[in-house]
Amino acid sequence: MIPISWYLILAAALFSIGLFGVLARKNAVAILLGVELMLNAVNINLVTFWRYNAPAEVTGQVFAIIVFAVAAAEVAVGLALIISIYRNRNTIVADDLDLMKW
Amino acid sequence: MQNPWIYVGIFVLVGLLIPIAAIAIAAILGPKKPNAIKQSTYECGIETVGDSWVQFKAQYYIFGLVFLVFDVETVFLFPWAVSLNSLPLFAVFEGIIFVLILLAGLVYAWKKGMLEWV
Amino acid sequence: MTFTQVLFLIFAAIILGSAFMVVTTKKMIHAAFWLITTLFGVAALYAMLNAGFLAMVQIVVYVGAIAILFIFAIMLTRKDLRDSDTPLNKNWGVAALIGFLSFGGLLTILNNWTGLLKEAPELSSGMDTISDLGVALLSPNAYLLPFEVASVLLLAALIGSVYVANQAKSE
Amino acid sequence: MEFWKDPITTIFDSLLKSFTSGGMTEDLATVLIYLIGILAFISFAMVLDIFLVWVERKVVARFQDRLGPNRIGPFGIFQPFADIVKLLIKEDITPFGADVVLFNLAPIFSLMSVLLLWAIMPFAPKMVGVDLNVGMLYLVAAGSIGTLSVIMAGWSSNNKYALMGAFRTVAQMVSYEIPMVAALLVVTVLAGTMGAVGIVEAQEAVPFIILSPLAFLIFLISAIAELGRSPFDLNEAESEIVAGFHTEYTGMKFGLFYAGELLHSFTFGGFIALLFFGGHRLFGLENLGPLVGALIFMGKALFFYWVIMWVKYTVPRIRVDHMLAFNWKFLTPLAFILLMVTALVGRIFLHSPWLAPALFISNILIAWLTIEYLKSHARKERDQAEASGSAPATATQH
Repeated sequence: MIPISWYLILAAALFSIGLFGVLARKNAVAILLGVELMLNAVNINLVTFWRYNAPAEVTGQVFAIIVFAVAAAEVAVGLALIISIYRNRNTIVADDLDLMKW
Repeated sequence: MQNPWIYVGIFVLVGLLIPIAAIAIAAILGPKKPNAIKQSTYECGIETVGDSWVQFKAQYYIFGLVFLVFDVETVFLFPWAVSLNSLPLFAVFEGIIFVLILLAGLVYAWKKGMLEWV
Repeated sequence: MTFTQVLFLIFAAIILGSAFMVVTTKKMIHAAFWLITTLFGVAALYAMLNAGFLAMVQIVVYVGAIAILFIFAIMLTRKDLRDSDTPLNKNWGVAALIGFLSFGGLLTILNNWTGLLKEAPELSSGMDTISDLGVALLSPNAYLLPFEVASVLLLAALIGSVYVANQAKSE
Repeated sequence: MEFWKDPITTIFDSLLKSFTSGGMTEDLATVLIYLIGILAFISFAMVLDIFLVWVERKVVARFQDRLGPNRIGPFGIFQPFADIVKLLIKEDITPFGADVVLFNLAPIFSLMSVLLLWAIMPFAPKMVGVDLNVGMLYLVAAGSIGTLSVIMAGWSSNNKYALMGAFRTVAQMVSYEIPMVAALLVVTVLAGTMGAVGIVEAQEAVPFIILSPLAFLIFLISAIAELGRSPFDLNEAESEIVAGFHTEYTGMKFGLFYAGELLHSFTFGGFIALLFFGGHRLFGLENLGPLVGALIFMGKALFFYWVIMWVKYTVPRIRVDHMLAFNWKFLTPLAFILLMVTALVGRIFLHSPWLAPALFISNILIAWLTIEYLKSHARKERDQAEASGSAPATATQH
């Protein structure tokens, strides 16, 4: 059988890769892809703890479903903003979006 | 073998294997004589101009957006639908409120004219 | 090595490998397809954890909707970043360092935790997770409020993004 | 005769016995038997697919007042085998600039997304691959893999028409997925379970077509749209965008798309039979044994396959704006209203003998109100058009 640590280490690695993507990618859409990876890592943790600690209750699954809803909302608004910016400024390189920079 | 997903996993494997086998047999049996004309992109016989990077309507994105929100909604509704008969009548109204709130979003997009294909 | 352990390692390799490709590949559309591979791997993990409902939700919501939306957005914005450019910004070294530090930090925290080698308890047979989930989502002393708030959140996301996209269209 | 009552379990047990007696562990033996069973099952599906090609060509010929294939074998029944030989020995062309890996994966995924549906099809009690308790979500998930394959094919072909066709198809498939899922939710509410076997069992007394005829109509329309068959065949509108997302595909890869489409139609016929027409039941005939039940099920699936074909070859293609407006402004609100009413009525009349009549009447009521609303709406639109002096607009549905 698989000890819980395997899942947790996998989730930690996935989270770190996602974090790297968020910080290092130029393309704004790619940054959102990194955020998706991080959210998935969180969800793996939630489901793992549900399965290993309290499979009789559904708390972990409810949390995971709420995370799905949040991820969907984040993607919808985030991509709409990116498309809007692209239409107005004709770029999606995150570094070039510095209108608010002083 | 209490996990039914093992069966599904094997199904996915075999389901991948059979089309791959079909393509592989075709690749072995078929002739291979490529030339430039044959491999050019088929666009009604007219010379292809540029690559296939054409600009798309933002409209596709709007439909994708509305779809995404409703898709997530149905995910919430499936547990509701399964457990409906073992819950008090009150639960039905909770689900109805849930649906109505989202239909309000659809009405908003409709009134804003975002569902028109222009 | 038991059968399930080998299976886990295969899925873990798929998830981590494709996640690495997501953050490093040049072509954006490939990044999206690598993300889809990652998502399938995570769905397989959920199935291994006996959370079949979540595995299906993962595929329906992530692969069926979120990934499709990503591909639409990439198609709409790709005139900008040609694929020949480097996909990473100039601070990628620092970013990699932070990534390693976060992984190391998480491992340290895990290392100090005692419950690491815990094994999964047996599931009681005859358990219907979906029905329980529905009851939990709908009873007022459990998760009724998050359930309704989720619909408000989705409504807000829909209105907000439709509004923003509408601005973009009228430009 | 144990075999006639439960053929699958009998075969499984005898195989398991002979495998484990050879010194194999039980888990490994089970996996091996699954593998053998699934191989046989999918091979059966593919052979059925070949037969479906013949049915399709024969039926379309009759619709168009032709004879159809009639040279090879009696009634041309061996024609599809000749087609397969042709597809196998044709040259496989990959266009310049194509993304080779995705280009090859797309047809594979397209066929796999259809084959996956067969895992949960209950042909008869105890003749089902696996009884998942998330069956209906599994159906939707397999559909999203199909959507993915369309995007892959369109993008990797490096062809403008293929890409446009893929985008149209995807917009259509995702749009019509919403009313389809709502219809599935109605069925789930009625059955109280998501599993395919449970849904068939719940139709013991009354099939769901009587409890919710509107859900059946919504499911049928959105299934046709999901399949991309006429009148929703904008994805391969050959007069506009050559052949849509599979323009660049040749030989066996094209064959896989084609086979996937036909098998998909048949599979949806099967799902209509199991969701709304009681699966393997036919006036008590199913009591003769599971094999008879499976035959009845296949017959029903074939009938609905024929209905889908009938629609395809009778109704002309609709315009893309009408297609999307019909879905978002008519079908989706209607489906969700139906869901709310069904949940309410079904819960109030739970365990009462009035359940079936109440549900049926509420469905009729919703249908009647919808038609009245559409009538008044169309009248208003005509009046407006006449008042503005232009030619009377055609009555479009909104």
